[in-house]
Order: sequence, then structure tokens, then C-alpha cells
Amino acid sequence: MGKMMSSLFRHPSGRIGLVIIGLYLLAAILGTLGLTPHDPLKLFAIDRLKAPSQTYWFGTDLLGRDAFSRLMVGIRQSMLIAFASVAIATIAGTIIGLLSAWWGGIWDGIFMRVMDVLLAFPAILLALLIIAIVGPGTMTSVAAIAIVYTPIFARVVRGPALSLKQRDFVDAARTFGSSQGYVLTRHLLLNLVAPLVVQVTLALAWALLTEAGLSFLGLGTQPPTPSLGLMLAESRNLMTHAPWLMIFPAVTIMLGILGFNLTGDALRDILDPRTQRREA
Amino acid sequence: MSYVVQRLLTFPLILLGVSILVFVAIRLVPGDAITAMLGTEAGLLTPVQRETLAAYFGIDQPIWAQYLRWLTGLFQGDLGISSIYGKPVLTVILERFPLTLQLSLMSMVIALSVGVPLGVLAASRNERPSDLVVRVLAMLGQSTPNFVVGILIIYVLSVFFGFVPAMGTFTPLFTDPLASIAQLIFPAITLGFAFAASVTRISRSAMLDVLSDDYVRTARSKGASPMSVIWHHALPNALIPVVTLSGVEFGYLLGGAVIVEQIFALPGLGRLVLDAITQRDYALVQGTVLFIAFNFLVVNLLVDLAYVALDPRIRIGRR
Amino acid sequence: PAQAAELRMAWSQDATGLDPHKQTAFSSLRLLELIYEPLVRLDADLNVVPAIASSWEFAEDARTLTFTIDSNAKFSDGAAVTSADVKASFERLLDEATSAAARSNFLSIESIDTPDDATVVFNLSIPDVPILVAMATINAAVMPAAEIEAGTVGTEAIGSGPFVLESWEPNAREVLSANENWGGGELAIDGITISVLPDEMAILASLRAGQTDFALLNDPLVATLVPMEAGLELNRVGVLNYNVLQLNPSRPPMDNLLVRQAMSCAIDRQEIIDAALAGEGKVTGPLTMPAFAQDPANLFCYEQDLDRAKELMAESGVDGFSATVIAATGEPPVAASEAQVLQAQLAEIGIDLEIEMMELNVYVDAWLAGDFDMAVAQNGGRPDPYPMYNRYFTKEGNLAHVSNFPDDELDSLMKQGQAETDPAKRVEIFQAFESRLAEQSPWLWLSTGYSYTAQRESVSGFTPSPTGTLFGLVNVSVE
Amino acid sequence: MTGLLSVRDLRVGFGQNPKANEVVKGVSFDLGPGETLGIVGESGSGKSVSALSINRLVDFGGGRITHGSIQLTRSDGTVLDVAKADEKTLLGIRGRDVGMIFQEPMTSLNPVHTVGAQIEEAFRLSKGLTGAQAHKATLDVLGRVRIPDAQSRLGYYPHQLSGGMRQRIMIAMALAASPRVLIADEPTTALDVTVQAQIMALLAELREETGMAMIFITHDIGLVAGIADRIMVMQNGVAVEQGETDGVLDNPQHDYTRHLLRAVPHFTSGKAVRDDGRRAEQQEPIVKVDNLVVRFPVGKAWFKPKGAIHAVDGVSFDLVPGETLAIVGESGCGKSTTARALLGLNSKTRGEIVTEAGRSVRPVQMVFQDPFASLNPRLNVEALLAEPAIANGQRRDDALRERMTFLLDRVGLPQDALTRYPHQFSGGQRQRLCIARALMLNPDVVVLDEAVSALDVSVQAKVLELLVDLQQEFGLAYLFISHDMAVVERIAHRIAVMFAGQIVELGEARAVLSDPQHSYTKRLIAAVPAIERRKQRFAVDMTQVPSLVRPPGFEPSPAQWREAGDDHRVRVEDTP
Ligand SMILES: Nc1ncnc2c1ncn2[C@@H]1O[C@H](COP(=O)(O)OP(=O)(O)OP(=O)(O)O)[C@@H](O)[C@H]1O
Ligand SMILES: Nc1ncnc2c1ncn2[C@@H]1O[C@H](COP(=O)(O)OP(=O)(O)OP(=O)(O)O)[C@@H](O)[C@H]1O
Ligand SMILES: [Mg+2]
Ligand SMILES: [Mg+2]
Repeated sequence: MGKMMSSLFRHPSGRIGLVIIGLYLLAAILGTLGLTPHDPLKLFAIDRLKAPSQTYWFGTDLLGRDAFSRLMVGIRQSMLIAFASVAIATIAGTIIGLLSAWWGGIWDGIFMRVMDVLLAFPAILLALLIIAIVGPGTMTSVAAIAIVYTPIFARVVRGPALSLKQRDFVDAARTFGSSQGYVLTRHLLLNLVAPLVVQVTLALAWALLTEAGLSFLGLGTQPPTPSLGLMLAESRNLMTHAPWLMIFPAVTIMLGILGFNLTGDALRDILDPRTQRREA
Repeated sequence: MSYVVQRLLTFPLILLGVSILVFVAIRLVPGDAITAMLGTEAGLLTPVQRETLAAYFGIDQPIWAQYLRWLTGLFQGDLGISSIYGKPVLTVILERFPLTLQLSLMSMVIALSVGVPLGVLAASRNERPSDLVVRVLAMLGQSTPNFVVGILIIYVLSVFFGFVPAMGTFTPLFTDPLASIAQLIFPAITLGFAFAASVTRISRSAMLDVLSDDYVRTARSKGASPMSVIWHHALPNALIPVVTLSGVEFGYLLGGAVIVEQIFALPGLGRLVLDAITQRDYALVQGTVLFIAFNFLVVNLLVDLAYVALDPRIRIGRR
Repeated sequence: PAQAAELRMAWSQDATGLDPHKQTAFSSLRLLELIYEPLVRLDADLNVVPAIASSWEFAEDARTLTFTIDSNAKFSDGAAVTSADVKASFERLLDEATSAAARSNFLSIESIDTPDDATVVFNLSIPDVPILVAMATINAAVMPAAEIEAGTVGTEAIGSGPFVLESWEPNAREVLSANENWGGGELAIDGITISVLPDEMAILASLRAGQTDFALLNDPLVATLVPMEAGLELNRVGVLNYNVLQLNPSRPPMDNLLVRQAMSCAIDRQEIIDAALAGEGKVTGPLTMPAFAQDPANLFCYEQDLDRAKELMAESGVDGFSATVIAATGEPPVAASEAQVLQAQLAEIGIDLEIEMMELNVYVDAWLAGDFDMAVAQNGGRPDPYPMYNRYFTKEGNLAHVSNFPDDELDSLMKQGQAETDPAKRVEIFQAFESRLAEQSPWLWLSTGYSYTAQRESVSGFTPSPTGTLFGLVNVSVE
Repeated sequence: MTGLLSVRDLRVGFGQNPKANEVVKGVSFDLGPGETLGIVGESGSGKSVSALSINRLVDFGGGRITHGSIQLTRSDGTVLDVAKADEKTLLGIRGRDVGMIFQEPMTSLNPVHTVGAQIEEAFRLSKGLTGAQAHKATLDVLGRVRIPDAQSRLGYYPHQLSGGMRQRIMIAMALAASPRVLIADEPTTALDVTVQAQIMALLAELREETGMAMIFITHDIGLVAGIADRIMVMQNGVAVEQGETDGVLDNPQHDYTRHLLRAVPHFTSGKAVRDDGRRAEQQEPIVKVDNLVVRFPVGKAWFKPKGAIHAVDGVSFDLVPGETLAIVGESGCGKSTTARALLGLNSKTRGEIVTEAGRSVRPVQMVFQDPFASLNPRLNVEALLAEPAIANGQRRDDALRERMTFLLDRVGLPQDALTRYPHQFSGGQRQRLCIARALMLNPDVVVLDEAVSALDVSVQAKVLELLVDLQQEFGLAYLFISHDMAVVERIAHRIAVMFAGQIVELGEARAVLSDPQHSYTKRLIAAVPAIERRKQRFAVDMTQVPSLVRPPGFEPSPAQWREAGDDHRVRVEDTP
């Protein structure tokens, strides 16, 4: 892992990506610790819709809250949702994809048909329904995004797992009589780390985007907690009054997605066997 | 073609799963057609009134009975009646579908006609300045949420040009092709923006892979010109990932683009189903979701068939 | 009129149906008011004025109400409106199988007589003065007896109103044309095309680009942008609807009067208006109609008084608490902001509010079940206090389980108000009712807002109304 | 100078700084019209890079000619220095003056265009032929490369043709332009010996017909013997020896050439077989395979299979401790399937496999062809070696570690190898690792499926040596699967020849190799290139390997065996 980090850092776009993600994590941590310039929830009644200034770096919103502080907390919220949902989707999808490939036959059929159902189900609607059932909120967004991404991960894992299953080292393990658990974890899963890591970074970018979209539709994070999409949605009608309220969250979302995409790309380069061979 | 038949035979299974899922899910959502219609005034209804309405909306029976009734109807080609529109669900869907289809097609055309040439250009000038510019642009394009693009487009158009694309209703392509395309061009650009960026990146990397393949070297050893090497020998081999991406994106687009339809006030499938959910039009939600899922499956099948057309090596059914 | 134009109108939420007896949604009412007519309607000052009926009269005991039908009144198919149509319409409304929510306002009707084609007599079981105002809504529209018989109400939309519905694509567009047979006079426009543009910023863009002439706006924020645009005008009129923080007095500690009063004292209503509503609103007590309302300054603790609030809190023995407040997403558009400002204000006296935003229907479901600690709500107002609060604050009110506040005094004041025919005395009764409500604070009334329409300069002649009706469009002309 | 091509002090480098990363370090040679130059050398010695420099294709791989000249006499008699020519001129050189055929016939043909279209393109580019003319020319050239039924093959895609067929298409494509120099870069390495023999014969014939000059690149010095006029030996980017074929082969000057000739196995028709460990008369077999049948259903169309691949069809053999049984045969004849069935990796359709419980619970272990593919790249050597033991209930204790270090030592790997990962070893070391791992459970039988085929020739020799040592030390029995007759000759005690899923000849190694009885065995042995047979000319034998797909219910006729010697049995052939 450390090696991956250092090669990421040597990769030109990987470095930019890591720096962006690093800054976002920093903002998120500071936001969580409450180390924001102002209280993100505090209403400064006399300072509504103030343009960016020395006191309020990114201005204030309609309720007179400091936009910069809210952005920091918003980053935390968006990152939290992105990481949590992708983590769940990765774990669930990986397990399903692995077992589907390994067991094959009827199980593969069943698992994959269920995944097909989820895939064929319009993603946003799936999210909408889940949210409508459980009520909007952080956890719901996490669940909704996770459910949407699980089948994608299952597919991403199943393909390579199927070909790994055919690989000689798996056959070799079978000639020793290695246990299923051992083969699944050490031979399949361990070798899936590379494609998974790449997929995870890309999924993080998508999750960030989806979270923003859901919040934009009023279905994601709920006030007063800020999230990037929510801030954007709230500022939508103020576009002409107070453009900064829109510009900063929009740029923040873009940069965040950019950060994940860049990292994902760099990882893909680094983990690509062809490049590896070239380096070796 | 028995593979196609085989695939088609899995459709009912998947659609059955989708239908059960949507049937149960939509009923788990609090509120029903009655509260959707009457809001808080629903509290003024007497029990008798409530039952009458429930019977009217077909939600008076236990859920499995409702499902059976719906399924029976389905087999007779009847998706039920929409409570919002008072028309057969299928009719309503088919009224909305042309817009969504046209919008999806236009976005895809934009994405492909911008993305593929850019990607090929970048790949053939690997690591040179033009490649870097294309890569940076594509990366940024991919990172821009489409609602941001849409809002900006409307804002710029209306503030600086005093113009907005027609909103509210849709002029079908056959009624007035120009007006129809003019109406959808900006939404299509909005949707095509990130899509084009993805296509650019995918075609670039696929081209790079292919350009180092042996048969490209063979073509060069025959004395084929650089143009011919790129377009005739390399590109057809690089198209598979582009087709995969386009197929997936197109499949999603056919499900309706809720946010863009909202911003541009377009009556497409996305808003249809959103409205159906908010107004608890169960039959419409079920019908639309099933329709979208069906389209998705068909598009996926077509993508698989496209692979075969693109790459004779691919034996259908073996993935 | 020659060369008259059609009016291109936009709104963000579409009507949900065409049966005036059943529809209660804001947009549905606005649409149906252009197609159907009730016996009487309210003018911009909330006076009852003729519609289908040219005159009416209450008997002394307030138990008989007689209408004379305007001889000009005709349905859009050319047939004259007769007393039989009126009778059939009200019988339909009262029939439980119709499932009309407004039925509850007309339960006092015992029988309807039609001595001749132009006269309708309502015989009431109890003295019921507010029934006249209740009839002044489109929920009591008169429709052809033949249509009722044929069961085509809600699909055909044949009414006696100024416009005829030519086509309707739900959530997309409706096309109205001028009704040549309308008894109310000549129209200056040929028709109206209403487009549904779900995003109000898009409506604004469309107005700006000249694609829309006239629009109904919900979001005060968007409305405040209109005057800044060259060539656009904003019509703004105070409405009867009120924003309120509903407490649930059946749940502790809101069952404690002192806690409720402390909350009432702790909030700064004007600040909520300034912050959450962009200044677009007026502080109000429970009564929002000018004819009954009293100066809010007279009501209990209507000025923020934190010291008193803290005292009351201390006295109540409740040492701060946490509760959940529900609010509907986007309904009204400012609900989330309101909740956030309330949250900040109540935190001052140790109340920790958690905001739970819900999709509208989910919210309605919870609200109807009375399943909440507190709710940010925007409730509809009526020109008369009786239909407005009877449902909540009498013991047999249909929504008594939502307000959860049975109170003998409120109950009896309500009953008196219903029977009293003398307007001055009625005002007195209901002001007492209002004071009691404010003092008991089962709910914390906050503000009333405005109804907004925006139009291009080319449009003239529109008069807005506190009921929100767009009936004023009958006087509109487009250059 | 009258030469066609004259290369002087060619230096080629890669990357940002080509001068510092030179892989060809000053190569010079001449080629006259009609002459054939063989370039031999180990993998990575710079053979391909030198060849690709001649038409400057090396540019597209990121290579740069840093020094030297490549004087090419063009058809109009002008002399061009290819090393300095611009891209536009080079377009005219490629194909027309210098044609190329490559190693991998599958990947070197464009998979999305029909072979006809690809050949026609070559005609269009070089001779400007289009339409009917091009079509006719294509048919002609297909005839010249002996492709039967050319008309219908035109519409085939590369994947629909066999490897040998594809390589002939490649040759046809190169011939289309009538090049004056044909560069063949390992054109037969990926092919079976019999197919290789066909292609070699074809190339020789065509060279005679057209009079073109040829550069033939290979790592197998035995192969050039039959075709080259001159040989150039390369090592590390330098031509270490150059001269007339006979001179180089019979009287090598450079150490490296001598090494190539000596250390690398060359087929000698049974003269080099082992003479240790003859099978004792009544020795009990440790493994006995009786009438093994393995079938794979194909084209499953709705429940009912269309037929089956009869991958192994009634194979019987046995194996006694300490002996090596080699299974030889062409690609796809069922060698691996037999081995896998023995290990339970494929389920058998019928037949019996009896293994005597010997020293271990798992008496049969396997070493796979590709050492890299059979070692999980994410596990270190310790984990890799421990796996078999742990899978069989042993604990990771000192005893286990001791065994690991013992075996590592035994296969010649350093002690510190335990903490390293597979990619940190060379190919030969990796294969040693695999062997050590197979020995972890102390088996009686080791199945070696093409276990040395992926290794470089000199490494191959060392691994073979190790195998023999281990066999003697531990009394192992080997089932050695290979298509390389030279290797088999050196390790096998007995040989089973497989053809189309069946054993057609089985017996003592020397007998089978020196006196093949079955027609297939004869063909196989005749096709093996050998230095001693360098003057021998093959007839172009176009026999195709029969398809193994049979209709459902098909059963082969029972085998009739004929004794050809003491321990030498041959399947009786149906005389057609
Ligand atoms: N495109 C390239 N970029 C960098 N290095 C290269 C490239 N092509 C070849 N090389 C290096 O040049 C050296 C010579 O390679 P070359 O392909 O000529 O070997 P070869 O003798 O043909 O070997 P083989 O028998 O494996 O084909 C090798 O070390 C190889 O790694
Ligand atoms: N799992 C399988 N499913 C279907 N067919 C198979 C399978 N494994 C092998 N075959 C087929 O069985 C036949 C014998 O294959 P096998 O791998 O045993 O050949 P081989 O002699 O080892 O060839 P090579 O020298 O190329 O390794 C081939 O035609 C092959 O395509
Ligand atoms: Mg080479
Ligand atoms: Mg094999």
C-alpha cells in the first residue's frame, strides 16, 4: 500500500489527484473537529448574503451563515456519503461477484439475475424509492448509492474472478487441496485488489456526483447539515443575487470529482500489468 | 441466433424481478394516491369516502391480490390506467418516450462525434501538447455535474442572448424537425458534455492500446499510410470499449434524465416517473419502471450484438 | 375581440385533476376556477360577490339560504345554468361516494329546494353562517346535471367559467380558450396556454426570454428576482395561508403549557421572515383575514422575549429537551429555511431541534396521523375563521387528532361563531378565540406570505387576490 | 558493392535517451539478392530490433537509430540510406522493398478485417490494384502459399483459420508486394513442429520461385540450418559471429555460438536418450490409467448438447517409481487434459485412474507450463511454499520452515528467497520455485506439463538437469508432457505419442524415437528440425489435424495394438 502511494505520488496526475483528495480530507477533518472559521450552523442575522470578504471568505448564505465553514462541513458530508456508500458497495459487490464466479452454475445464474434486476432498475429511481421509503438523510443516501453500485462492483469483480479461476495458480491450489476460503481470499481476492482499487476511486467520483444530484433534487442530505449538492441546490435561486454561493460549491464538487478521477486514472496506469512489466 | 432467443428468454425473469421490486417498494413509501391528490385535506374524508377512493385507485385489496391483478393485465398487454392521466399507462409512456429517445440519441451523437475524433487525435499525438490539452479538457468535462452545465447554459442563454429553448412541451421530430432539434439541442449538449468527455478518454486509451498491437505493425509493414493505419486498421479494433460505454450510458439515458428534464422543463420519461412517484400513481410507476428496464435490457442486448458486428472473433454468448 | 392574443402562462406545479369537487391541490383549484364557477365568489377584498347566483339571502335564523341564479349563466356547451344543476351539484358533493373533501363544510345542508329554474333554497339543519363563504370556492362548483348523470365530470370539464379546457397533458401543458357563452362578460384574450415548468428559475428565464407572458410563482426567492428584470412586473398580494410551527400538545414536554409559552416567547417571528422568507411576509396571529385579524402586538408574547422565555422554561420544570420537527421538502419552498431558523432560535432556551425533511406525501401521511413532535406547516386560510379552524380546534373537528388540543373554551367559542349572524359580534367572538389560541400556544403562528404572479409588461389588467385565485385573468389583455 | 542491403554499424536505442539505452550496439551485415541470412540468438539479444530497423518500423515502438547506415538498393537501382530517410519515402519502402512476416500469426493479422481484404490491401498499396484485379491477384497468391479452396477462404476472418493457415496468409500478404527482401521474424515459433515444417518448406520453395532475399530470425539454431545461406549470431545487441551456414555450425568460433550448439538440446533421433533406470519387469506401477475418456460438451443449445470434444479418448498407461513417461503430440491432442484428469482438475467421463497411496496423502503433484501464471503474484515465496502443507493440515512451524529452506536449497535458490515475490525472480528461478512447491508434500509422481517450454533454451537445459537429479534423489516418477522432441529425448524413459485424443504409440524412448512405427509418429519425428539433417528438404505436407468434435453418442472403434518390440506398442491404423 505504501508502495502504491509513493508510485501514485510519482505519477503526474496521481500527484494532483492525491493533493486534491488530501486537501478535501483535511477540510473534512477540520470540519468534523469544528475547526471552521465560523460555526457553520450559526445564523449571522445581520450578515445575510454578504459577498466574500475577509470575515466571510466565501461570503454568507441567505440565512447569514458562513459559506466557507459550511463548505468545509459540506465536504465532510459529501465525502462521508461517498466513502461509506462505496465501501458498502465494494464489500457487498465483491462478495457477490466472487461467489458468483467461484460457485458458478445455478448460483451464478441467480446472483447475476438479481444483479441484473438492480441494474435494469433505473438507478435514480431506485435511489428515489429508497429515499421515499426510509426518508431522506445521510444514511439513506449512503444506502441508496450503495445499492446502485453493488451490482456494478459485482460485475467488475465477477469478470476477472472468472478468469482468475482459470489461472494456473488456482489449479495448483486445487492440486494441493487448499480450502475454498483460502483460494477465495488469497488467490482470487488478493489479485482483485488492483482492479478494485481503480474501480473504487472511480466509483467515489460517481458517488460524489450522485450525492450532489440527490441533494440537488432535495432528496439527499437534509438541512441544516450542509452537503455540496445541497449548498448548490440552496443557492440555485440566488444565482443572480449571490453567485458566489453557487460558484464555490460547484467548483468544489468538480474539483473533488476531478481528484478522484485523476487518482483512479493514475492507479490504473500504475497497476496496469503492461506498465508494471515495463518498470520491472 | 439462438443466443438472442436465450437472452430474450431471461428478460421476463429479470422484468419479473424488477416488477416485484417496484411493486413492493412503491407501496412501502408512506402516503398513497389519496393523500397525493388531497394533501392534508385527506384528513377530512369520512371512512366511506376513503374506501370509495381506495377502490377507485385500485388500492383497496391486499398487495398480492393487487400484484396478481396487475400481472394478469400485463399478460394481456395492459399496464393499467394512470391515475394522473386517466389514460392507459402504455399510452402515456409512449407519448413521453419520443422525447427521451430523441434526447438520448442526440446526446449520444454529440458525445460520439466529439469524443471519438478527439480521443483518436489525442492517442495519435500521444504525450504531445494537443494530447495533454484534450486529456485535461476531458477530465474536467467528466468532473462537471450535468446540472451545473444545464443551469449555466440556461443562465447564459437567457441573460446574454434573451433566449431559452422551448420549454414545457415537446415538438416531435416528425411534426417540425428543425424546431424539435432546436428545442433539444441544449439539453442534449448538457447531457452529452460529460458523456463526450468519457468517450474521449475511453477512445484515447483504447486507441493507445490498439496502436501498439501487432497487426498495426503489420499494416505499417505493408506501407499503409498513417491515416489508413489509424482509421482503417486501429479504430475498428478500438471501438469495443467505446460501444460498451455508449451502450451503458445510452441505456441510462433512455431511463430519462430527471435533473436535466427538470431544468429544461422537458416532459420526458424521467419527469414522468418522478411525477408518478410524487403523485403515487402506482400503475404509472410500475409501468414506466418496467418499460425503462425493458429498454435497458434491449440496449444491452444490442450492444452485445454490436460487439459481434465489430469484432468477428467474439462468439456471441461467451463473455 | 379582434386580434386578441393568447396568454402564455407558466407554473411549476400542475393541476392534478379536473373534478372540482374532489380536487384540493392549489394548482388544480387555480385551473378549475377558470373553467367552473361556484354560486358566489370572493373578490379581491374577500367580499362575497355574485358568480352563478346574482343574489342570495339568509333567513333570520340562519337556517335557510336562498339563491337566485343569474339569467346569463351558461355552460360552455351553451345550456343555461338552472336550479336543477345546482341541486344536482350539491347532492353530488354531499354524496359520500363522490369522496369530496369539502363535503365536511356542507354537512348542515338538510335539503335543497328548487321552486323554479332560477331559484335554489338550501335548508340547513343548524344555523350556519359560514356556509356562504364555504360555497365561494371552486370546490362547490356547479356543473351540468346531465354531466353528473353521465358520470363524465372530471373528464369532460364542462363548466360555466370564463374559459374552456381544450386540452390537458398533465405535468406538461393545458390549453384554454375563451368561453363564448360565459355570463360574466367579454374577455380580452383568446385563450391561455399553461406550461408546466417545474423549475422556477426556468420560469424566470422563460419570462425573460419572452417565451412566457405570465407566471405563477411559489418561491419568494424567485419572486424577489422579478422586479430586477427589465420588462417584468411582479404582482404580490398577501394571502390567507399561514406559516406555523405546530406543536403536538399530546406529547411531553409540549403538553406543558409553560413550555409551549416559553417557545412562543423564544422565537423572533420577524427574524424568521427576514431570514427564511427573504423578508417576504408579515407576522400574523391565528386569524389571517383582514376582517377578523387583530394587531399581533395584542397577542401573547408576540415580541421575542428571551428572558421571559427562560423564566417560563425554568418555571415549567423542564430543563431543555430535544425534539424532532418535520417539514416537507419544497412545500412550501421555504420550509427548510424556516425550520433551520427556528432550530437556531429555540436552541437559545435549550431546545434541541432535529429537522426531519420529508417528501410531501410522506409528510402529509405523518401529519395526518398526528405522528410528530413538531411540524413546520403552511396551512390554508379561509375568509372566515370558522371553516378555517373548526377542523382543528373543536372536539369533533375532522383534524382534531392532528392538533391534539381539545379545549372547552375554544370549542364553545367556535360554536358561538358559527351561529352568530351579526358580523360585529362574530369578530368579537373570534378575536377572543384567537387570543386564547395564542395564549395557549398549541401551535406557534408565525407569518403569512404572499401570492406572486409575474408578468411581462405587455400584459395588463390582472388583479391578484388573497385567495390566490387567477380569476383576475378575465380582465387581462396582451399587447 | 553489389549487395541488396548493406547494414553498417547499426545502433538502436529506446526511450528518452536512446544513446544511453542502446539495445543494438553496432551490427553490420550484407545481404545479396536471393540470399538468406539467418539471425539467431537468445531472447532479448536484439534480433527483432535489428530487423525492424531495416524498414524503420522500430520508430513506432519508440526506438531510434542512433548511429550507422542501412543502404538499400531499390528496384530502380538507386541506393537509399534507410536510417536517414523521411517517413514519406519509408512508406514506399515498406511492403514494396522490404516485406515482413511476424512471429504471432494470430495477433499480427487484423482481427476485424477478412484475410482477403487484408491481402487485397497489400496489392492496392504496392501495385495499385483494385477491384477485380486485386481479387484475382489475391486468389493467385493464396494459391502460391498453398491454401486450398482459396476462393472461399477469402471471406474468412483470421480467427477462423488455424495457426499454420494464418501464417501462410501473412506470407501471402508479404508476397503480394513482391518485396525484394523478406524479413521473417520467428515465423514458426508459435506453431507445432509439423506445421513449422510445412511453413519452412513453403518459405524455401517461394524463395526459389521469386528469387527474393530473406532474413530469417530465430532462437532455434537447428531451424536455420535448413534454410540459411549465412548465419549471424547475436548476443546482447552485438553480432558475435557471422559466416557461411556450414562454417558456423561445424566450426563455431565464438564461445556463445558453441554454447548455443552444445548446451541447447538438439534432436538426434534417439541417440541422446537416458540410459539410467530401465523399468524392472515386475515393478508395481504407482499410477495406472485405464481407458481414460474425457469429453467436453460443445454448443449447448437448450439442454441438448450438439456434440462433444473428445479431448481424451481411451487412454491407458502406467507409471512406475523413478521413471519418466513423456507424452508428446501436437497442440490440442489432449496431453494437458490427460494430465489434468490425473490430478482431478478435469472430471473424467469414463475410465479409471488408480494411484497407490505412497508417501503422501497427495501422491501426485503438478508443475505447470508457465511458471509466472502458476505462482500467485501477490504472495511471497514463503506463503507460496507453505500453501500445500497448510492445505493438508500442517502448521506453520519450524519443521515446515526447515523443509522449505531444504527444498529451496535443493532446487538451487538462495535462502533469502523466502521473503521475495515471484516477479523478483527470473523465469528459470520461478520454475524452480514451482518444482520446490510440488515437492513440498513429498509426492511420488510429478506431472510436468510443458514445464520447460516457456524457458529460454540455456535455462531449459539447467532445469532439465535439476529434474533428473531430483528424480534420482527422491525416486520420483515423472509424467512429462512436451511437444519439444529434443527435450523429450533427453528426459524420457518411455514415450507415449498422442494423436487426436488417443495414444497411437507407446514404448521405450529409444525405440520410439529411432524406429517410429505409426505414420503420425513418423511424420512428427521427420518434422523436427535438426542440425544433422540440414540438407534435407521436406515435401510440403498439408495434412490437417482432424477435428475432435464428435456428434453425441459417437464412440471410437476399440483400439487394436501391435507389438513392435520389447516395450513398444503401436496402434493399428485403419488403412483408408
Ligand atoms: N519498444 C521497446 N521499448 C523499449 N525496449 C524495447 C522495445 N522493444 C525491444 N526492446 C528491448 O530491446 C531488447 C532487444 O529486443 P528484441 O525484441 O530485439 O529481442 P529479440 O532478440 O527479438 O528477442 P525475442 O527472441 O524474445 O523476440 C530487449 O532488451 C527489449 O527489452
Ligand atoms: N475446459 C475445456 N472445455 C472445452 N474444451 C476443452 C477444454 N479443455 C480442453 N479442451 C479441448 O480439448 C482438446 C485437448 O486439449 P489439451 O489442452 O488437452 O491439448 P494439449 O495437447 O495439451 O495441447 P497444447 O499442446 O496446445 O497444450 C482441445 O481441442 C481443447 O480445445
Ligand atoms: Mg523478437
Ligand atoms: Mg497443453
